[in-house]
Amino acid sequence: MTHATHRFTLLALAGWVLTPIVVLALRAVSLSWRYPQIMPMATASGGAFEALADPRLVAAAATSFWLALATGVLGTVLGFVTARLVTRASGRLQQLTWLGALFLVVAPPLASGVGLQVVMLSLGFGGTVLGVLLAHLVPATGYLTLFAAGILGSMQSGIEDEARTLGASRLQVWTRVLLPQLAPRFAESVVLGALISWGQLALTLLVGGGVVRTLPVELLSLVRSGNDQAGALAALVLSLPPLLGLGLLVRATRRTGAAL
Amino acid sequence: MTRRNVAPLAAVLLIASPVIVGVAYTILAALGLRGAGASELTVRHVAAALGGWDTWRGVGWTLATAAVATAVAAAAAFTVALRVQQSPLGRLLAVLPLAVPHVAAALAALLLLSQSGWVSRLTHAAGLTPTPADFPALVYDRFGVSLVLAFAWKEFAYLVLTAVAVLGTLDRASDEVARTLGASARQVFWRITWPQLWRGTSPAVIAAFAFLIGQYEMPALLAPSTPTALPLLIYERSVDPNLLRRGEAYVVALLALTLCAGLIAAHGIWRRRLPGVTR
Amino acid sequence: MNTPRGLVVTGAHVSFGARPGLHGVDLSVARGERVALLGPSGCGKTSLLRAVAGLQPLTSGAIAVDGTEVTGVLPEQRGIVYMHQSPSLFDHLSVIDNVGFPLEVRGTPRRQARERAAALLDRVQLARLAHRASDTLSGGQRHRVALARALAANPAVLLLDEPFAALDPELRAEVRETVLDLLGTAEWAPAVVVVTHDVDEAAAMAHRVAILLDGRLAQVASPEHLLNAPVSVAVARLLGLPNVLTGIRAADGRVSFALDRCDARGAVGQVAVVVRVNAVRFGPPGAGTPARVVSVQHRLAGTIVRVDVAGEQVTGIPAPGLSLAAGDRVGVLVDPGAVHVLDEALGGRDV
Amino acid sequence: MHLFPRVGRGGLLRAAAAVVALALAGGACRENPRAASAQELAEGPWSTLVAQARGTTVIWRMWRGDPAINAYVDKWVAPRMQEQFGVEVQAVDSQGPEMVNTLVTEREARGGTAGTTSLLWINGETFAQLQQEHLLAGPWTMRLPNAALVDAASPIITRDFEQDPTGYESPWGMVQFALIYDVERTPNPPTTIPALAAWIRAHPGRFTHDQSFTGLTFLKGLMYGLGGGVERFQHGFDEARYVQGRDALFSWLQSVRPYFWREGTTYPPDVAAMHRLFANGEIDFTMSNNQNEVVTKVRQGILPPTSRAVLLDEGTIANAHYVGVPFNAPNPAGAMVLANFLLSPEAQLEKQRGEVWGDGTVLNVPALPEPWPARFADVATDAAALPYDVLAAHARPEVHPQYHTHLLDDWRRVMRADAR
Repeated sequence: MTHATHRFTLLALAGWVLTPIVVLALRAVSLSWRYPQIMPMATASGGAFEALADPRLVAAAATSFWLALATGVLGTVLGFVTARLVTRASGRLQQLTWLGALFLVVAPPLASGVGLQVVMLSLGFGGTVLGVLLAHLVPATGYLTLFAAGILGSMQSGIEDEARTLGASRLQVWTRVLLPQLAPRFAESVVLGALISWGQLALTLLVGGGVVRTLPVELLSLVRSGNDQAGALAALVLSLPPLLGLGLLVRATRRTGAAL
Repeated sequence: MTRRNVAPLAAVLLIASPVIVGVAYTILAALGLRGAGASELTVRHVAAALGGWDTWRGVGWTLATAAVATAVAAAAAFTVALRVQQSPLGRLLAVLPLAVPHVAAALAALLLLSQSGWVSRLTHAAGLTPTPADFPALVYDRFGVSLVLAFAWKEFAYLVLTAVAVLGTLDRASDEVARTLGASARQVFWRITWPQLWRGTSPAVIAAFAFLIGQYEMPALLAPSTPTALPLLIYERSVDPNLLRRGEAYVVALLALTLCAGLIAAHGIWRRRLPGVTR
Repeated sequence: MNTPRGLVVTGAHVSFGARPGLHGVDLSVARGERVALLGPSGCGKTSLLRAVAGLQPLTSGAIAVDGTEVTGVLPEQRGIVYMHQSPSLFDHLSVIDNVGFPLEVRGTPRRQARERAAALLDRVQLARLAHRASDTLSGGQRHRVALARALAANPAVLLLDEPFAALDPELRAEVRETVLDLLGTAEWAPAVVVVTHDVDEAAAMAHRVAILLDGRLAQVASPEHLLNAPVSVAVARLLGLPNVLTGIRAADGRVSFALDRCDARGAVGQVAVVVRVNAVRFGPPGAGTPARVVSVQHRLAGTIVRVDVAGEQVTGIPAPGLSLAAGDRVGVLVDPGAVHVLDEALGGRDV
Repeated sequence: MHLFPRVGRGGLLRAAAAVVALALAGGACRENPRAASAQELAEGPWSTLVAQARGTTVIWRMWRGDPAINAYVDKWVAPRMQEQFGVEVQAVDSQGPEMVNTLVTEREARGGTAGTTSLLWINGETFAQLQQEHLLAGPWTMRLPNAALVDAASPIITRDFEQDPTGYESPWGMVQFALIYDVERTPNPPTTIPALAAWIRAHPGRFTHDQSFTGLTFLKGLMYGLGGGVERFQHGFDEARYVQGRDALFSWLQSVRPYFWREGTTYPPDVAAMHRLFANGEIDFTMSNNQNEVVTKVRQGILPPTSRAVLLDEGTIANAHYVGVPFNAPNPAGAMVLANFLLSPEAQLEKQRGEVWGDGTVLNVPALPEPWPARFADVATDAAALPYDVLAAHARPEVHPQYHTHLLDDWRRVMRADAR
């Protein structure tokens, strides 16, 4: 590929990806921005950014953050354990599991969420952060099981045996060989799980019953109320933490995503 | 069942149990045994929901928009992935939309593509569209243009991520061998690279497609009132002021679940018949 | 003059960055001829092959196939097939479609391509696996499929890059037989270049062996000639010849070395003497130069004995019926006709 | 190698089965909802109840679609409740129909044990559904000390969609439907239904209504006007009268629909979308269930400063909103203290101020002790606000919720589904 087409590709890509983000950013800093103005007529002063310091929004951000972190960590543990268990099972069960895991990831939240709501309520977790966490774990574990299966499948199969014959105990194989080898993959897995939780809306609303407030829930409130300036601002804030996570992921793009 | 299957099966069931229970509840509610307005076993909801023209129209419309959006996203993602593989800047740009939540992406689409949106303002400034009404309807429109674009924008990033990962695992040597066996660069792409890229990414493409069928926030902000998108239909029925009709929501929800499960199963079967696919 | 059939490489230069490249390689391989390319790792063997195949540009020089200049021609239009170390089968295609691939990309209708592919598979005794997925084959089977596929392209030139390196010895011999069998069939008769680092394999497969050292062809000759008369110590060492000894040439042109002396005109001073192993014979002490046995190895081809002669180690074979052990004293006799003198001093290399 | 070899054998399977069984069994026994605790509390002295509420948290489900309302609740009500009664107020988002589903699910899963929320903002058809499913606790409202201050003479307050709220929901505000226009774009807005039709025809593509609650209220108001006045629809649901009114409405809609925005092929999803279209000049009218929303939305910069409200001479629908306590409220005492506080003159006055919310009071203002009547009279009216007497003259009550239910269903089936 020539230099020129490469530059053209990057430019087109930047246009496609960045235009919506730029428009959100313009809206976020404009007090009013009506047709046919191309640029906002009045940019928001400090007052408009007070919305960011709104204790509700701050609390929602904290809830979102802890939920995402917990989903990432627990989803990673569950995903790797399940993948490990299942790779030892028979081919047919394996295949069913992969299809099932894929289904958990994509099942319409509006449809599966109703059931999750009943389950969480009967366990006494309705309207609690714990209940929402368990609900987020369902799609996250599905996805991370697929991810973990991809990782474990591509690992050298002989490495455990070799480590054993070199004198490592079963525990040492884990602590000194497998876990250190997997550590970067765990980090990626946690980020992926956190991303899944971070963007959840329907499951949060159904299981959290409106009581558990996360950033997407607050954002939906703002957009539904027609307050686009605050909505756009919240949307950008909502996008920042995942960006940091993505930075980590992109470094290892070649492995990530191979799960699916 | 063999002994080695017990532990894995139990683990899988445990993780899937909320969804299994959820589906069980949904079936009971669809049959009038659970949920608001529930009284006795009845097929009334099933008949009403499945006998309704608007349900099937919504199914068709949702499948069509999701399919077009997935196709657009996949085509763009493959093109970009093939070209930015080696460019860290390109890869970072391409995955940015992953960080933007669906509601935010829908809001951006609204700000950008509505008849008084930013693009319309640009064409106005260029003297092409004197009033908002002269700009084509891309939001709340029958063809779901803004919805398709917003869907595609979000899924694009996910598919680039997957495609770059798959391309990284491909054996470059086989491209060269194919060249010396007489294939032109174009033939190498269509006969060697593309089939392998497609089989590596097809589960992700199908997952994106199935996911879009159930996505609620974006149609809620961008879709037209008719045909009514499947998730909106579920929501609308589930909050119907007539309690006796809420059971229909569960029927439509089951329909959506079945569509997703069917897609995944069909894909699984298709994939098993491919040469060289072990799982 | 007739245009030469086969491959002609003239003055090939390839440079890549900091590493040494190829410097003016000339090589011609006739149709039906097999040339083995032998050299230490990193000497540019693979680069030469890739450049010939068109997968890597030549800095200067020319490549001709069957008399037609192909320098700068796209790889798919050169009539040259390049086979990779590990057979790069297309795992998304079945075995038969792999073999039919070269025909299909040339526009042969699918049915015809399959018929031809089936015939080729039959020749490599894999007809029964035609519809298997290629990633379910064993290593040896993959090689044979790759070969059938290469031949389906009906190439004028076939380049094999360490084709059997990944196979275990037993399979290696079997696959090599298949390859020789197929290549020996006049119908295709491509010019073949085989890259290898195994001297025995080169000798077994090739009509001629080309030695590539530091980006230059040091010697191109038949295996026999090469083993008898390497042009330099470096070539002798590359070939793994065990008896490269120090000699001194006197003013009268007589060269004396640890075992014997011989006549070879040239400059006075240090020279290197190469003696073939089977020209060195160990008898009972008394006859020939006295030596002490260092080690004894029993091989398929016979017993090999290493002795110490005045501080230099020499390898040879015991006289018939003589059983030797380390520490035994022996006498060394040399066939004077098998002594080859090189006009260069032996480096101070450890033996 | 097994990571957790012992857990896997049967234990997990049993656990999974237990979860399934538990979840399904949860709703199996369907007992009568436990309405007792709010009711019991209502029998004791108020001071006991206030003491019981101290140090508790009340989770209040409400519509949170308006930043002005959110600010009133979060920044004015909540701190005062904390300060005066030691009750923490947490307002959470949930619209009426969703509350019904949540409560039904809670009952199915947990029976009569404590649910998640203690107070609900409801009215009209949600109240009807909650009563139908026996999801409200009561009666308790007559025990609120401030209940005596409510305007008992107003039919709009004492009847919620023709239902008697007595004891099961406590009023806390009153609103009236109004159209919103831009005085610069439309100096002479239509003020009757025929004039509106003429205006729509004269300005193709500049009018529409949304397909959610506000749009339906607009349609109901039209139905009263076109069907011979609200009186014909009062006193319970009557199928024949409904059909007559609906047909009159639909034929009117059919005649103007081709001149609607996008020729009536699609409708904005909600009132927020209406405001967006209006602010950007895509349409010339938006609407609101609250006559004062124009004031607050202009202040928030969502609507242009030249936006004004207008009523139709045929009358516009006014209704009161209420708070109720669910059958499974974990904290009924706190909820009742909050309901009582919402009825206090200071809370009602603050709420009525245009710059705060502009929500109408439900109190009988002239009967309030001094200085309250004067203070209510002093509430500065914004230039964009409609005078009280004009509002009162145009106010029409809500009718039986079945009209609402039927009209929504028929509108979706006939008018929305089939463009032209």
